[in-house]
Amino acid sequence: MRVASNQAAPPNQPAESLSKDRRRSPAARSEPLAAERGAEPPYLDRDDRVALFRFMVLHRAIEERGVSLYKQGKVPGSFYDGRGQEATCVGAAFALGPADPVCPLIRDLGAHLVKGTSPRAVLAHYLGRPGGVSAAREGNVHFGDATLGVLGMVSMLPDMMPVAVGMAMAFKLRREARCSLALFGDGATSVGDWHEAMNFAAVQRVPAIFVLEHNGYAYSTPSSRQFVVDPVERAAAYGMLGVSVDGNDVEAVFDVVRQARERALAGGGPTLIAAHTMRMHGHGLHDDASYVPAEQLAEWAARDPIALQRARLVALGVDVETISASVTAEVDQATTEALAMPLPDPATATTGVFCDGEAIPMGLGLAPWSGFR
Amino acid sequence: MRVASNQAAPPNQPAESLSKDRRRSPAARSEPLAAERGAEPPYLDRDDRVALFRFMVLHRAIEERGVSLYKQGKVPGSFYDGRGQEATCVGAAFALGPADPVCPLIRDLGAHLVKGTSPRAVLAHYLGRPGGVSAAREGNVHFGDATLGVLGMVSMLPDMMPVAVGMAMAFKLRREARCSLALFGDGATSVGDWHEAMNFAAVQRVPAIFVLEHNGYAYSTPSSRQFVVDPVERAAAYGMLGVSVDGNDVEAVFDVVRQARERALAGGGPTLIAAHTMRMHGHGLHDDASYVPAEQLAEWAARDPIALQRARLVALGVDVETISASVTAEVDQATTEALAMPLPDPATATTGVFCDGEAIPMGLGLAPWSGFR
Amino acid sequence: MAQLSYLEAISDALRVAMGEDERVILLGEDIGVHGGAFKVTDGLLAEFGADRVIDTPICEEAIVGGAVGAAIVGMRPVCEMQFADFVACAFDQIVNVAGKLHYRLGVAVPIVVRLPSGGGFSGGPYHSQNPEAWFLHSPGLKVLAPSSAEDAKGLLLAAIADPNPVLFLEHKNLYRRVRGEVAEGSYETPFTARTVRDGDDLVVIAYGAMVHTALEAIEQLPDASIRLLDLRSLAPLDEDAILAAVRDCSKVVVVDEANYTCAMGAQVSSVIAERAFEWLEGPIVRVAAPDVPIPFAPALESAVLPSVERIRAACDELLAY
Amino acid sequence: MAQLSYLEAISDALRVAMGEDERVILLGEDIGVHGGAFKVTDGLLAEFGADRVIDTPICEEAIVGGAVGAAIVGMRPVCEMQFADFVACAFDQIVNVAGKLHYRLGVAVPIVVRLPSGGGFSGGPYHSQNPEAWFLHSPGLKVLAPSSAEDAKGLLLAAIADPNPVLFLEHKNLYRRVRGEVAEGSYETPFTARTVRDGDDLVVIAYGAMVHTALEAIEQLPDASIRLLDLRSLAPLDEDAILAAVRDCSKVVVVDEANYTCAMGAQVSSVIAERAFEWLEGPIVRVAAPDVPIPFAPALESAVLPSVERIRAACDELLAY
Ligand SMILES: Cc1ncc(C[n+]2csc(CCOP(=O)(O)OP(=O)(O)O)c2C)c(N)n1
Ligand SMILES: Cc1ncc(C[n+]2csc(CCOP(=O)(O)OP(=O)(O)O)c2C)c(N)n1
Ligand SMILES: [Mg+2]
Ligand SMILES: [Mg+2]
Repeated sequence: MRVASNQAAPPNQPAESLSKDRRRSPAARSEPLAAERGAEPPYLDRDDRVALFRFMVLHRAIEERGVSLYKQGKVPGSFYDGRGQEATCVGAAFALGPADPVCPLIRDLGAHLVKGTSPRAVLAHYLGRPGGVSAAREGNVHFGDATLGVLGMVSMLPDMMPVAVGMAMAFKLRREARCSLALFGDGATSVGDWHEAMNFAAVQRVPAIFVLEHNGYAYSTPSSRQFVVDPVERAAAYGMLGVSVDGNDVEAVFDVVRQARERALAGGGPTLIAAHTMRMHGHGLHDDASYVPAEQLAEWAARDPIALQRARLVALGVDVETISASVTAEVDQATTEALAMPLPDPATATTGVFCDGEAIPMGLGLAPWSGFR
Repeated sequence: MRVASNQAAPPNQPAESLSKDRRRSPAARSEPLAAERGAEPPYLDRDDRVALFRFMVLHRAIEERGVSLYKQGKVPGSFYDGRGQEATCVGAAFALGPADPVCPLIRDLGAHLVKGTSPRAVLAHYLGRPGGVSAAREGNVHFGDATLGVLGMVSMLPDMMPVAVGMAMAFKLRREARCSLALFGDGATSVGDWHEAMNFAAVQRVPAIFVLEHNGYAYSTPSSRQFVVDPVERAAAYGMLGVSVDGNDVEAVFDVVRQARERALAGGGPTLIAAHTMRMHGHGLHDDASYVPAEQLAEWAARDPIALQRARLVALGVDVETISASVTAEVDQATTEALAMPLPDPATATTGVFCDGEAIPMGLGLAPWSGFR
Repeated sequence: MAQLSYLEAISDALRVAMGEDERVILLGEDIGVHGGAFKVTDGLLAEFGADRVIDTPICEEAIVGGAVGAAIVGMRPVCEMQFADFVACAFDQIVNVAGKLHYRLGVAVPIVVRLPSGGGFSGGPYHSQNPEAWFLHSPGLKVLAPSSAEDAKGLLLAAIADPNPVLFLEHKNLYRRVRGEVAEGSYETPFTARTVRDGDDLVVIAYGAMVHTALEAIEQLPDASIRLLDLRSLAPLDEDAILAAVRDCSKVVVVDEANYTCAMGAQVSSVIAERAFEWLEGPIVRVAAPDVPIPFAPALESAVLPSVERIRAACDELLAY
Repeated sequence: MAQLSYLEAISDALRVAMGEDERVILLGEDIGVHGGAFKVTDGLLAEFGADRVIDTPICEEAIVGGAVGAAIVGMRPVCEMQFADFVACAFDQIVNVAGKLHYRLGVAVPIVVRLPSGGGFSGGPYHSQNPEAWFLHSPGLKVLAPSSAEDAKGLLLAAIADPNPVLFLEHKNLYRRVRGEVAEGSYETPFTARTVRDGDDLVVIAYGAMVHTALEAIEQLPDASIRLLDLRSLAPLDEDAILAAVRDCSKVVVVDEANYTCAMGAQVSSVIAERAFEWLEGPIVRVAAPDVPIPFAPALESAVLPSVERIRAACDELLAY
């Protein structure tokens, strides 16, 4: 798949022709994979489709609870949510095997949930309780349960991309059938680390999946001031497949990630997937997002990812109300438990800067997709 | 020229189609500009063609002198040269106007010379004399005479790219008819700063020219381990024109840079030019470059940039021997003068960390091309 | 004179500088339409236009590198890091390009990099850092850290006028908490220390938000005559003022909000230990954050950040020495 | 036991670690076929294969970030920066990712970043830096700086075995200049200071190349009983050894090749000034490079780097105090 460098060509042949060839090779084209949608997606059984719905509902319900706890003054710091983007993180994580680590970003609570993080742990984390995921050292979306294969994000965007590449590199050299997945926003694509990670991943042909959550804004900055060309176009120029998908269609996202995973495990290298979606809230709770045109929000509201999946399930005769009610009950219960947890002991503030014992590698997470059963 | 972000499109339209359009727009294609070569290049008169030759010969002669001074133990530190790449830096700088700053890299002595840096100043710099360009604070290729519009490089690759973008941004916002030019190697294209600079330049549509000296190696690392696809292909994905050129043909390089400059000054934004060439020596004098296949060097030796231009001039009846002899005499004289310069006074070692007076902006350089007369 | 918050004083400095000097431009993420994450640049886009208030992509290296380029062709760029923490992403351009160009090649780099820094509001490990020591250890950079609204404006104006790269630490926890009389129009505050409160039993040396924490601590010790020195400028460091204070007081507490090891406080302490040893009548006591990332939960964060109690206890103990 | 150069000892440590532990991999620019800019990894590609000796593109952030990723899924990556100076380009991954993951999320990051550092051979501003203080000021990182071949090997082996991120400063100017008896096979040197030479009139505290410079200086003062303490490990810092030396000697010279402000020497001095004040019988004298980029020309460079003469003069003066 690698194109010979210009050194391999006669010196008077410009590289142009080589890269032209590259353009025509299948792996270099940027086009959507054929997404098998419709009533009977071949890879998703009825339970899977219900599970995708339930994870999205749970994602939203936990964040809504977080918002109300925040407004009650119970959540310290700031608060960010992923409203409107639930399908991307849930669909992507659902395609991962138990041993595939995921690096979520600020809008990706669903990925944590799919991997097995409990609502109680998430809420306890928001509330700054040591019983949460980060022992109260971290807040809002900066967390991840490594014992479940979730690597919590670092604020600096997109620092987890090189890290995901390194994980995938290790899998490749140990010949393990695993891949890593990193999620990130359109804004993150302008940062140097993004480029270094993409290029290094392509050169090393590692089993990594990059999911670009293209919601058209980086905080207040619209795409037009972030880049001229959709970043998915860069994939071909790195020598990897670039794919665009409707980020609000959880089954479509699942399917492109599933295919990217198959390709990765078969030695086909990394894939860049651009999931087009919309951030329906402000950047954080402090941001009223008045810079977003109301019509744009209205258009996207009509394409709500949860409503879309709900409609599919209703058509299949699933009792979606019962699912939603069970989510509410679960979140209520988790909230009660999280609020009951003790606050951190100030004496612990300085412990654990270094690891004293063995370095324990990341653990395995849940993999609820029926394809792994 | 900017493509609308996906926000401008109906939300259910994937960005793919937008970027497909982009692909077809002329500015996004990567193809060589029609290089007007042959006996009568329309933009270069006979004197210009002689000047291009002479600068290349001078570049090589100074570096050869540097090597022999180094071997005599007179040049401290390490020594790098640009043998085989003279056409790229000379041709590129020759297309610049007096007010266009250039940011050369380690193989680009010719760019300094075109801008007006004297051989004596260069040799004094190599020799660590305060009469050289950097007051003996810098060595080997890390220099540049800002009073002539040359910004000396920083080791960290390619740190001067964002800087060149910033210069161009200033020119644009002050509505000055100027552009900046940054040179860098193929290895530098893997660094985060490269990406940030390219993307920022495209978004801001600044009058900058990026010249990629594609010699197929980054130190010992061949292109195949640096990237999968020729980096010129990335230009389109940033939304700028990408052009490949024979980097050993000084007139061809001149011409693509001349066109890129016209485009930049006309508001057409930045251009990425990949000049294919070959590093004929090791990375530095300490490197025997045994990792480079001998046949490859032989092939490129047959396409020596100086020999190519010399043949053109001979066909035009130019007395090239006299030119070469005059260069030798000039370098001899410069060497004598440089060696006679005093060594630095240790008492000056700690002065000038900060600027005490007015910050003087970069100066104007020479612009020997007849097009500026 | 107007009563302005620390944040308003910074905005005012930017407005005054832009109004006076066409060469002043602003670069940063979300600083235009949105007016910046903290609203420091609010209104400046409308007033000065998109050519001079430039919303960038997320690319800290290119923001600083771009500013360097604009500066060396005659502009006076002021960059905003959205949080000081992100300056780690612009580190190379600051340290290796901006800081070294003048010494190496005589090229002046008049840029300012604004760093909303510091903790105290559950920002967690990535929104609470005090990165000044990294830059103090890097030659060719000036580093300022105002504690009052008046100094914030005057130091920022002086930073913009300075022909060198200046890192300007604006403490987020002072933005709205601190107010003061601020002169209208243009004025420059010198890069020297300021005696906040006089005294001769002991001197507390601090800067930024810690000046306020220290003041509170000192006020709880009315029986002692405690001087408070606000460094204001960390590079250049006003060693004369420090040494004079030690000569007068003989006992010193040095306070840092930053992590302990190799912090500004370590440098101040070492200068005193070398050059004012004879005047010392007790150990040079340091109060700083321990070497841990700043934790999120309020109970943990306040266990880590230097508090009124810790500073008071340090003074108390040293006074009794 | 074999006589190895400092450089050979480092190579040997890598070979031993790779031979013993399959998880050890190397990442860096030109470390494979070429064996590294300084030939430290020469022969390792042939011995261990391209899967474990990985030639990367030029991408310091991705090298360190990639190492972090590999580490947290069970590998033991050792990264090489081609020169320590380029670590500024990997700064964010080291400081914000590697250094903070364990505290924040309990994720151990067993990586080593090798930093060929220091000046003394006309490398100029970008090939002579000593960047350790930046990382000492950043929580969660260990920082080692051996001065002898024996310690270079033992500390590197210990660093690779350590479950935390370790920055390993190997001084380029010692690579071929220093040789010593080095045990074969595996051994680990503890992260503590080492008394190079005993004495009780004065203690010189140094690390890395400065240990040799200091030793030369001390040898020119045969009448005084001067102790030389080699820190070896800068983080963790062996404060007990420092305090014990001050207690025994009462006079201290702290030497740094790095730039003066906020250097390791500042920290050591501040620890002593706070915790060993009663034992001090004179100012804590520092010898360091001034706050300038390291210039290229030999006459300028040697005016800036701490020299035998400066250290000797500092000792002389302090002994007479
Ligand atoms: C390197 C870096 N610079 C600045 C920031 C501050 N910041 C946090 S989120 C954000 C916008 C991110 O936009 P995008 O990547 O599109 O993600 P989204 O919020 O849209 O999901 C910015 C600028 C950061 N996190 N990292
Ligand atoms: C950020 C950074 N990392 C490492 C180096 C060390 N280094 C100096 S030149 C070089 C290879 C450069 O290759 P390329 O960009 O292709 O330029 P060429 O030497 O071929 O002209 C390397 C790795 C550097 N200068 N900068
Ligand atoms: Mg976004
Ligand atoms: Mg090259």
